[in-house]
Amino acid sequence: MSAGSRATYDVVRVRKDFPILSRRLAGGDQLVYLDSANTSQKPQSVIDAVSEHYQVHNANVARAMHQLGTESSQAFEEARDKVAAFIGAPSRDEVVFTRNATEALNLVANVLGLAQGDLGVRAGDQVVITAMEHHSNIVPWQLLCQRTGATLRWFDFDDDGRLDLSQLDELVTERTKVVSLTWISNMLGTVNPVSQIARRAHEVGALVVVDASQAVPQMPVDVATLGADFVAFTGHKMVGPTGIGVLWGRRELLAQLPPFLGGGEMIETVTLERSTYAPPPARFEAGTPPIAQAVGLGAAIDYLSELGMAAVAAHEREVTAYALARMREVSGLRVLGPTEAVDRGGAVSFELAGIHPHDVAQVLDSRGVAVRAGHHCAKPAHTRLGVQSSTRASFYLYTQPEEVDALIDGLDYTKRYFGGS
Amino acid sequence: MSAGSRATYDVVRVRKDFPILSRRLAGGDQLVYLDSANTSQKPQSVIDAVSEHYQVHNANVARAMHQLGTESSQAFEEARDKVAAFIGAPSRDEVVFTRNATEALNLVANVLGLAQGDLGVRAGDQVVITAMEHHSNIVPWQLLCQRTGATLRWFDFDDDGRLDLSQLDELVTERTKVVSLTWISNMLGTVNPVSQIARRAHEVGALVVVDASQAVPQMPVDVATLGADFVAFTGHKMVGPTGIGVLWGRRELLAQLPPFLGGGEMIETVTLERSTYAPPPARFEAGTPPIAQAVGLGAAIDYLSELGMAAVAAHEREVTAYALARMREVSGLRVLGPTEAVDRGGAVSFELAGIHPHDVAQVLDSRGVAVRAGHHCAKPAHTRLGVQSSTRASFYLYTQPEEVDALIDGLDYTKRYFGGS
Amino acid sequence: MSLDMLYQEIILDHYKNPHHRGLREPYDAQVHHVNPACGDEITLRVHLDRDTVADVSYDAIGCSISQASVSVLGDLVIGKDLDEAMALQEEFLTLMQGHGKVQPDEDRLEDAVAFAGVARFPGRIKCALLGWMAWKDATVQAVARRAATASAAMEEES
Amino acid sequence: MSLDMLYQEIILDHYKNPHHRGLREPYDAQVHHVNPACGDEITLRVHLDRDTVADVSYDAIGCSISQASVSVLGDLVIGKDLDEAMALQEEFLTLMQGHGKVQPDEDRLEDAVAFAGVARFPGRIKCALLGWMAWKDATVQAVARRAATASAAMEEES
Ligand SMILES: Cc1ncc(COP(=O)(O)O)c(C=O)c1O
Ligand SMILES: Cc1ncc(COP(=O)(O)O)c(C=O)c1O
Repeated sequence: MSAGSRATYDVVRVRKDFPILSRRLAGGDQLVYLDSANTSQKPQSVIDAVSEHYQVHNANVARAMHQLGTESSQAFEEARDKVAAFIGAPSRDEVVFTRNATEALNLVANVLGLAQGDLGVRAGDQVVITAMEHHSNIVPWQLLCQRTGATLRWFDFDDDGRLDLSQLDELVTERTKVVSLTWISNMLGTVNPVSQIARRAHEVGALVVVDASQAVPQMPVDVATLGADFVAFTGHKMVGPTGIGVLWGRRELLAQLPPFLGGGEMIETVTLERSTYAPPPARFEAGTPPIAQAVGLGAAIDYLSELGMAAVAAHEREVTAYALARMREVSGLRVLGPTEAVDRGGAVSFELAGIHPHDVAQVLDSRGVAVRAGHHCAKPAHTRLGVQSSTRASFYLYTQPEEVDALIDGLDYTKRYFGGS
Repeated sequence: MSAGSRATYDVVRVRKDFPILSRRLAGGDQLVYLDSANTSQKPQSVIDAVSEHYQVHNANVARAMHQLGTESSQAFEEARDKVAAFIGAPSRDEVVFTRNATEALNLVANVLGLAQGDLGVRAGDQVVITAMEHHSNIVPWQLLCQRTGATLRWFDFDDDGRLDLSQLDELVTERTKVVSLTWISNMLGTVNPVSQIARRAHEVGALVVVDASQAVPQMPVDVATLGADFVAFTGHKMVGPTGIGVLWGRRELLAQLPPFLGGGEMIETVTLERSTYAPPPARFEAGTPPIAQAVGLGAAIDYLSELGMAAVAAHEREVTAYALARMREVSGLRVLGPTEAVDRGGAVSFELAGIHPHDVAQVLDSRGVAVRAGHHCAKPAHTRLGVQSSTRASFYLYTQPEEVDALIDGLDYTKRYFGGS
Repeated sequence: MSLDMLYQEIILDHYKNPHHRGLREPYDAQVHHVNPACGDEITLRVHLDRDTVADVSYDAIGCSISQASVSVLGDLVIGKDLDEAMALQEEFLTLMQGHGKVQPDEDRLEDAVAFAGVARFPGRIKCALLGWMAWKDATVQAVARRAATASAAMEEES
Repeated sequence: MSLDMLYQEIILDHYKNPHHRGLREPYDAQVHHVNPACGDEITLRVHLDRDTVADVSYDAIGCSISQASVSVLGDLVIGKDLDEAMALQEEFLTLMQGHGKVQPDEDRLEDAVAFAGVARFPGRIKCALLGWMAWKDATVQAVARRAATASAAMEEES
């Protein structure tokens, strides 16, 4: 982190924007929220944007022609502009609002299964994922394969949580129709070399889907140069509301794909015999969209943009490096994933010898330290590492080093609590 | 409306709960919001419930074991309890949260298309809808029929907007697999005899899906006695947030149906080779759900319950009767749908001779009166009546007779505006 | 915003007495466009004579704005050079998407300047553009078809 | 809420020295249950001898609460009459779902009363119930299987 950006990034000031961070828990403990990879906290500006929308502008979009309807539609479409600009989308029409990242990934898998012609996934085709995917980037492809007769294959990863790229040419072949992978693992923290994999995929004519659920919140993203054809992410992990996610897709691909869900907004004309469909993004947004949530996501993007994503990424790197260093001091602690803050996001999963993650999390919680215990929706990654579950601490733009200290103190206490009796 | 309930229903007091209703529009006009069938306004208590959730309790659900996670999960599941109680669901596990009614209807159509065995819709089967459906209850069934080779059929309706039940035995036959119909039409306002149609459907072994998007907001609902197998509705039309809808389904049916979307939360266990799925409702709720929106919907249900749905329905009937009476005074105005407030909801669509609905709505809007112009996502119903589009005024629990007067004055002005030059 | 800013006298005149209405022969391309928000529809034909827009004819259902707009379009482009007509379409599009901040050139757009106020009513911009987008679509198709016929003819000759 | 309310001494003892662990023969039914939230797993076998719970054996991975809970379960139901064991399962379920407001009967639930505090930690209730739900499932299957065998035998005789 350069001295320049350090000077401008003031985490103490940032924390004041998040009302929940000053909350006292049972017993008067100060909240130490280290579960941001699960969901992020929300700044007051996002909360206010949602409230204000309901209080002043609320109306349905697109179909309402009155003043409130116009205001609401503008606010909703402005949010689409903000998302497009934030991720460097060449066109606003490439931004589809969904419920969450999960729906975005299912949307792609479904329409590829339904597509006629070259884009369609069919029996004999192959879909390639990785062993470190979130369930939301595994199950949709399993369902697609079951429904079409395609075959699912996957990249393995090594003990440090790095993808085994020696398999690249052998896994991604002429038979590959889709390669779908996470940019940053929510369990291991690994940042994957998306562009390199995308290059190979495109060589063999496969489409590339990127699960950017952990990436878009943490670092500057430019979909135009990433090499992906589709990118999915979710509002609630990037200081935005729940109930909204995004699918970005290349315009010419979206234009060729059939609809996913049917209903209001996604049609051109409807008769009882047959319907025709609107162009993207409307084609993929059936029914009343998450309007107030889009407005909230727009406010979240404003917030992130004001901090600057480069500064957010630098802060994340710095906190993660500090946490990894301090974790090395804890005997019996084994980090699952890269142990250095290089090509690494701000989620650190670990084992504590002889103590089940539930019990670790419970003892930490009794001290106000909120972490996650379990498989973090990445059971295959745990299986690969031979562990049944783990504890995960994850950091974000409001995390301070003192909170990492509280975690380490809590881990020491946990060992005493279970070891001592 | 009985004198008793009139005494307890104080619309002036109710209006104070909705901040937007005191808003001034361009030119200083008072807002006259007659577009509630499109989306309803929100009381402060709902807006506050959402804000407070983000400010104090925000965390992901189910998978978080810390204090915030516990609070958030409890708030989310309490919302499910509230929905179940509000609609008389025999079990909370029958309540599935979706993005909106549209997704709920698509969910049913999709899983019936995917189901093995008796429940599955296959080539040669028939699906029956009505000619007055919202596009969201037409297109999902068209897509299902295209994908499976089943055939779509529909009930016609008469010039008064009443379903032609003489077709019942001929339309709903042994070949019928699903009957899906709206309870209250969002365009015509007709209340359909759901139980009678459901009885016939069940005689022939068909499933019954009810689109209750306009019904649940307007009247007491008891799914246990309705006769339906699935019921869909949407939060934003019942003073709740956008971004959330509900699918209710009979427990034994949901338990037999395959998943719709795949991902986090809906699984039991995942390996890269195969996954098994959680029981309902989780099986149908992939990914991070609309948490804050569920909390908001719970607050909306509290609000409606406090008013009492019988009182809400009585108020709706009274305002609609008054509006229909006053509309009869307007020469050149033709109501599309039942002209008496009998078996009728609070949406009144109409034509004004020689003036296009866009122009009617525009002139009304210039006076602060917000109505909808177009086909209201019910193009086939317009086609059936030989009109290309219409103007719709729709009322809700905060509508006062004075607002109907403002509408009528606005219509007179509209005629002068376009007729006078 | 006042209603009269939207419903200029010129617009109401065209609405009440639309020009060029009714589908006519001959034509090189016909399109059908719909405004999905409201269901307004137009069927529009374009006939080209070399590089000149020889005729535009249409059948449409819609509001005052969409009806008047296609009437004005006909007045403006019929008889014009193809490039010039396309340029006018561009100008009209820019005007509509200008949030009311674009100053229209009355010498070029003629009666179409009356639509300047529509740009301030976002709900109505699609109404004003319905006919113009249909015209552009039909014209592009007509030009493409002519090119295809020409190259087929050349191949036959060779 | 204090940690010690959750981690009662009895619970930690059972966790460190679990009873009845390891899968044993003979058995009438075996089930595999998973807590999807965390991935904790149990394989559990039930052996019935007429109307008595003759044995409960298991193999499980999980946290202190889930491990201790199945250990306590074994102590409580092995050797008991089937109906009585089922009633105890009901009582334990009621205790867990009682939001900490149910007063457990120590004479009946014995060591299982130590789990009363778990009911106040909603995130851990599923941990405490994992083994008990597996046991109920296995027992119901064992009874059903016995009934099926009996009726098959009767058919053969008749
Ligand atoms: C009768 C009816 N069905 C379905 C819908 C769809 O609701 P949503 O857009 O919230 O999915 C609506 C409202 O638009 C409706 O009025
Ligand atoms: C890498 C990754 N992919 C997908 C998801 C799914 O996001 P959501 O639950 O919002 O759909 C998550 C978060 O849970 C994630 O971390």
